[in-house]
Amino acid sequence: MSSPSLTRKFWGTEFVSPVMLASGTSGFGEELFKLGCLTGAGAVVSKAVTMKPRSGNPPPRLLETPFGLLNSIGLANPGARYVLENILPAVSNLPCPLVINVAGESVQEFADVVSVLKESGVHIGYEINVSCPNVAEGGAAFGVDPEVVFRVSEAVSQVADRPFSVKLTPNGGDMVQAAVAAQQGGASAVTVCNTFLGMMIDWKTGKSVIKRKVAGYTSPALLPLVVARVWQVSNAVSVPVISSGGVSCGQDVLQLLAAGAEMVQVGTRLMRRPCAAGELLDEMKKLTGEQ
Amino acid sequence: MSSPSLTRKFWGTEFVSPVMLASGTSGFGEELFKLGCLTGAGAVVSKAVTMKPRSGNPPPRLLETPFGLLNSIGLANPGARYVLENILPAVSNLPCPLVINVAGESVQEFADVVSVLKESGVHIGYEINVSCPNVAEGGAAFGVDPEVVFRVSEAVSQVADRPFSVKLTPNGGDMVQAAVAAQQGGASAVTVCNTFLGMMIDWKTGKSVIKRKVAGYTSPALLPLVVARVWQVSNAVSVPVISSGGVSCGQDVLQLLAAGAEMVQVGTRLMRRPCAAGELLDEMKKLTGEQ
Amino acid sequence: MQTAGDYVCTVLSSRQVLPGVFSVEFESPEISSVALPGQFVQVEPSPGVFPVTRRPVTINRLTESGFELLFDVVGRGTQLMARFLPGDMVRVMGPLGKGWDVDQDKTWLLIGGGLGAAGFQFLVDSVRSSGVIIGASGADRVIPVQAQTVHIVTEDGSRGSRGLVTALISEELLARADSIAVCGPVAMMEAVWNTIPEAHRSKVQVSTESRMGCGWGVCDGCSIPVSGGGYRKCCVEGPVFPGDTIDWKRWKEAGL
Amino acid sequence: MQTAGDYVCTVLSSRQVLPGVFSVEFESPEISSVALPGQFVQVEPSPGVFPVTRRPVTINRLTESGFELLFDVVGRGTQLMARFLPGDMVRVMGPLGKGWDVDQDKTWLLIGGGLGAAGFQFLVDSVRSSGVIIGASGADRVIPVQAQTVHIVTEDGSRGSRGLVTALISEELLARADSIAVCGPVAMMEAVWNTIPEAHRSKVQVSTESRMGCGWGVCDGCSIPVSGGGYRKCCVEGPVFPGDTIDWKRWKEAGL
Ligand SMILES: Cc1cc2nc3c(=O)[nH]c(=O)nc-3n(C[C@H](O)[C@H](O)[C@H](O)COP(=O)(O)OP(=O)(O)OC[C@H]3O[C@@H](n4cnc5c(N)ncnc54)[C@H](O)[C@@H]3O)c2cc1C
Ligand SMILES: Cc1cc2nc3c(=O)[nH]c(=O)nc-3n(C[C@H](O)[C@H](O)[C@H](O)COP(=O)(O)OP(=O)(O)OC[C@H]3O[C@@H](n4cnc5c(N)ncnc54)[C@H](O)[C@@H]3O)c2cc1C
Ligand SMILES: Cc1cc2nc3c(=O)[nH]c(=O)nc-3n(C[C@H](O)[C@H](O)[C@H](O)COP(=O)(O)O)c2cc1C
Ligand SMILES: Cc1cc2nc3c(=O)[nH]c(=O)nc-3n(C[C@H](O)[C@H](O)[C@H](O)COP(=O)(O)O)c2cc1C
Ligand code: FES
Ligand code: FES
Repeated sequence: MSSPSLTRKFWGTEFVSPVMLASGTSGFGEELFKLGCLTGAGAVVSKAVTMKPRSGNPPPRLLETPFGLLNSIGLANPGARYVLENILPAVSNLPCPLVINVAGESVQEFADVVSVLKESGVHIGYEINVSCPNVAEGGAAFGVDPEVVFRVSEAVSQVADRPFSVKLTPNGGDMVQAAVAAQQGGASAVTVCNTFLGMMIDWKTGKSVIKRKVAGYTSPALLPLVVARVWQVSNAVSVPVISSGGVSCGQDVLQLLAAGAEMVQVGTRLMRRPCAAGELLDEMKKLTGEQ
Repeated sequence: MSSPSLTRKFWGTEFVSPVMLASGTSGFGEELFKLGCLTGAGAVVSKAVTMKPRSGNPPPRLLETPFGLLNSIGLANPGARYVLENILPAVSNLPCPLVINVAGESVQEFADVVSVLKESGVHIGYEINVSCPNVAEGGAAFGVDPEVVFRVSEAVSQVADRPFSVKLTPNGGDMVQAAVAAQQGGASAVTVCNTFLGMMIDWKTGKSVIKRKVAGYTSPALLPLVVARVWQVSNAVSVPVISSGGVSCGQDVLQLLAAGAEMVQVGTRLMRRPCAAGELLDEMKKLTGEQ
Repeated sequence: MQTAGDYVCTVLSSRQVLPGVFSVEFESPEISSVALPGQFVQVEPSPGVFPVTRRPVTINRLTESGFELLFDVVGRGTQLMARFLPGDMVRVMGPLGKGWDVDQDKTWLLIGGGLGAAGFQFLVDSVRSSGVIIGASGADRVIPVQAQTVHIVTEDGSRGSRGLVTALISEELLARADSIAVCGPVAMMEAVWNTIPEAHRSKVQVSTESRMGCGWGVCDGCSIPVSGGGYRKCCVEGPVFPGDTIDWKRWKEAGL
Repeated sequence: MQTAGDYVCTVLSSRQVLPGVFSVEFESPEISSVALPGQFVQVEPSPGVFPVTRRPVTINRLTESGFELLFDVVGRGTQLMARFLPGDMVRVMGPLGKGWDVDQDKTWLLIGGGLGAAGFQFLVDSVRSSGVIIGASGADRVIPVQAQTVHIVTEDGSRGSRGLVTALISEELLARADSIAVCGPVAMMEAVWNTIPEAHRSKVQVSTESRMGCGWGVCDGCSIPVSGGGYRKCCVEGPVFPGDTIDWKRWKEAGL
């Protein structure tokens, strides 16, 4: 295999690198832009946007484990209309494309959020987060049932004027079938994948420090899990695969590209290194000899 | 919560500790016994036994990643009859109970292996490994379909003269439902859980070093994933839960007990520390103040 | 106004000031030239990838060419930080957050409990202060603060008077202050808040702590429950808030 | 006969013998008193939990109070091991595996390629040898072996003759030996095997390498493909095997 080119055209847009900043780990890009940390970033994926404002889960929302991080943010966000009117105008000058991560509690909510946000010209597309609980239909995550994934994807594709990716969940169900369903529903990409369900208990009290008990777990040690899932999904769908999870160095990005990812997200690493996008790109260039 | 007692009666047998040595990481116990490493071990779980001898997967079968280990052993074993006639007699003097891990390619094979092995009085029970591919019905792992888990569990319970645990898979499907199905089928425990599907690709060649491409991934960093699954499953079944995965220190064992596990397996840690059972027990005693 | 940056700073000195409490001085004209009292920095406790987040520490005071941190060793991150040696290069992001709402024309009363007083020196050095009350469990936990008037109170009476900080809060002290800075464990801060009569509460500012992912406002991990419902981000909307912003009940329930 | 044990051994010395090749001596009467040539040890390269497996290294020779390892720095584990300092306490399990089938009445010819010759000293010190052939890419990769007759060959001709080890294998050398020890990369060992005429092949023993989980026979990870199908465990049935045991074709396909 020859060295993969690091710039690319994706969803009709030029990307300076395959590295995308993962949803929930870089806000809407503004803070990192001001810190000078968007150099080398292919794109920013916003935190999740829902129809109504959500204040999020009770604290503590984060819990570090020896080798990773548990998060229970609870989709805290000011709601689609506020995002449209107040946030998107403020980030229209980002030096890289913006993708909006969309969450909902019903199939309809995803479509509704997209309908509101499409009034803005700032973002290039959407990432549909089907890992959240399907409150309208019993509470299991949308993403575990391919049939529901298809319906979400179809509902979004009916209203979306821009490309969208469906961000799958690794927590139950068959991710390959869910990816195929997303594609059939009209998705322009799939993101593999959201956080793995995790938990930490204080053995002395027998209790989870995080109020919701289970949370989303991320760790650089999860890379092999993500590589396997990217490889399986990219062999099953024809739309591009965006990887999400496990990246902590340039070699990890190259490995995910080799596994079949077209774009590679980095999230938790940004907590240590807000300028990770540029660092990863430099590391990759060194490894591949690209200038 | 008061400090958990560390000795226990499980399946009618006295265990000096809740620590079991996980299947595939301690053979049939003989080597570790000779090394003096069974001190502190509650029980040994044997490597997988199938009906016919299996030579296993082509090498390399192991691949270390920066933070874990991929294994693709392929159930290498000399077959149930050889185990019955040559191995079990040789390990009748182990200082701790032995549980036999059973694998198969069809529902019938699990029952057949148990039927053969029950002629021996050496082991105290079985662990039924439903993570292997159901070759007779399309190749997906038995464990991803609760209906199939029920059938395996039922088939084993019809022939087994000893208690058995069903070892669930975290790779797809709904583990809680699978656990409930195992219990309904007659399982005396469930083991949570087998290895997570993982993969590592050499970005320069674009290839997986392991011939089967995907493999079983283990890492101490997976502990929060196992804690979450143990907690979920133990809240859903009444049979005891045996945890498997992520243990690297005494505190991890205490955390899994607090999450609802009755017994706690340790596997990969034995590659660094063959005497881990005793070390973990000492660490736990220090933490809980138990003598 | 974004003045923070991510810098590789040289450790100039490191010493144990109390049992388990370390003072580490970093060289960083970039950070010290823009830092304000009450702001904090995010320190990388180790090279490599673990732990996956940094550690937030308040700037205790400015020094000739940089700033000093004062921290307690409580877990893995601070254990690693206690091993920093002069000459080490450490990645530090800062200054971060909204510090004390400082107005040079005002007179401050500072009330600190335990490590909450780490950070007071910078404030004392920047404003006029009428007094500093420092509470601790015992003599070996009294954070050193250089100020004109320092009142020390320890739970075991091993230094200063015996008791809790609240015992030293008097109408006279409160009346002499235009602003009141409170920092310490949640329970201590709530007790102080409850001890201060309504009439003086509008002067109170409290410095909060929360588990942080980033420290620069992007992850929404560091929420502090506020009066009237909802949350504020400790890292960018705080760590210092007007006392009446805090929903003490929900914050105590939250735990850390 | 289980003679292995898991010991915390003190590092007695550590030095670079060739660029990137280190010699480390451990104190361990327990291991050295029972070790046989061709056996190996499993070394913990670091404290803590990562990497999750140990590193297998052949015993190069016995020393007064322990044994010496000779290893090449190829990746993370050996990088850590290259930093061992005298006085360090390191966990070492050994001796492990089946070494050379040694009979003191026999005369040995040793053929080593690259780091394959690390381990030869112990054999040379234990048996009568008629010659040692050492091949390497260049002078800076020639493993030092003290023996009566050492033939050196390098690919670039920078030391000894120019070429591959196979060029030095002569009917005369083969005829003088009762046993032939071969160790090196798979391709080198296969070439040597193919060069040796049928008549001498029954004398050949080869020392194999495989990725190991445990090193003590429990994980089935270290399989070497053998003639007639199936596998043997490198760690307990090897690492030394009679040459005709190996299925060279399947072994080469396997890669490491
Ligand atoms: C804005 C701010 C300023 C601070 N200033 C100081 C200071 O000047 N001096 C000082 O000694 N301490 C200060 N702290 C607390 C300090 O951050 C923690 O003691 C430290 O993070 C503990 O890390 P650890 O790895 O040693 O402990 P562990 O308990 O092992 O940490 C586990 C995780 O919990 C987090 N955590 C644990 N305790 C706290 C805490 N009290 N606040 C926030 N996160 C925590 C850690 O950052 C880490 O992510 C401050 C905290 C905040 C939020
Ligand atoms: C029985 C035996 C004896 C050995 N004796 C010596 C010796 O005397 N001198 C010497 O220099 N080397 C010897 N080796 C090879 C040595 O074990 C490897 O070079 C070492 O494990 C590399 O580790 P690393 O972390 O530096 O490399 P990495 O490539 O980062 O290791 C990644 C993983 O692959 C494994 N691995 C990589 N290369 C090998 C290999 N060649 N054989 C087995 N596992 C490998 C590592 O153990 C680790 O698990 C021996 C191997 C075996 C099996
Ligand atoms: C603090 C935090 C908040 C997150 N919020 C969201 C979110 O709002 N929507 C979403 O789809 N994923 C969210 N994620 C998941 C990340 O986008 C990403 O998929 C995950 O962190 C895996 O990548 P990593 O291993 O690089 O962190 C969040 C992750 C973290 C750590
Ligand atoms: C080398 C290796 C071989 C294994 N073989 C088996 C097996 O034969 N049957 C089985 O049920 N699990 C097998 N497992 C899984 C372990 O029993 C255990 O569930 C897993 O390693 C998780 O525990 P750990 O994190 O402590 O390693 C194997 C694991 C490893 C590392
Ligand atoms: S710590 Fe990330 S937003 Fe405050
Ligand atoms: S390395 Fe485990 S059996 Fe050989």
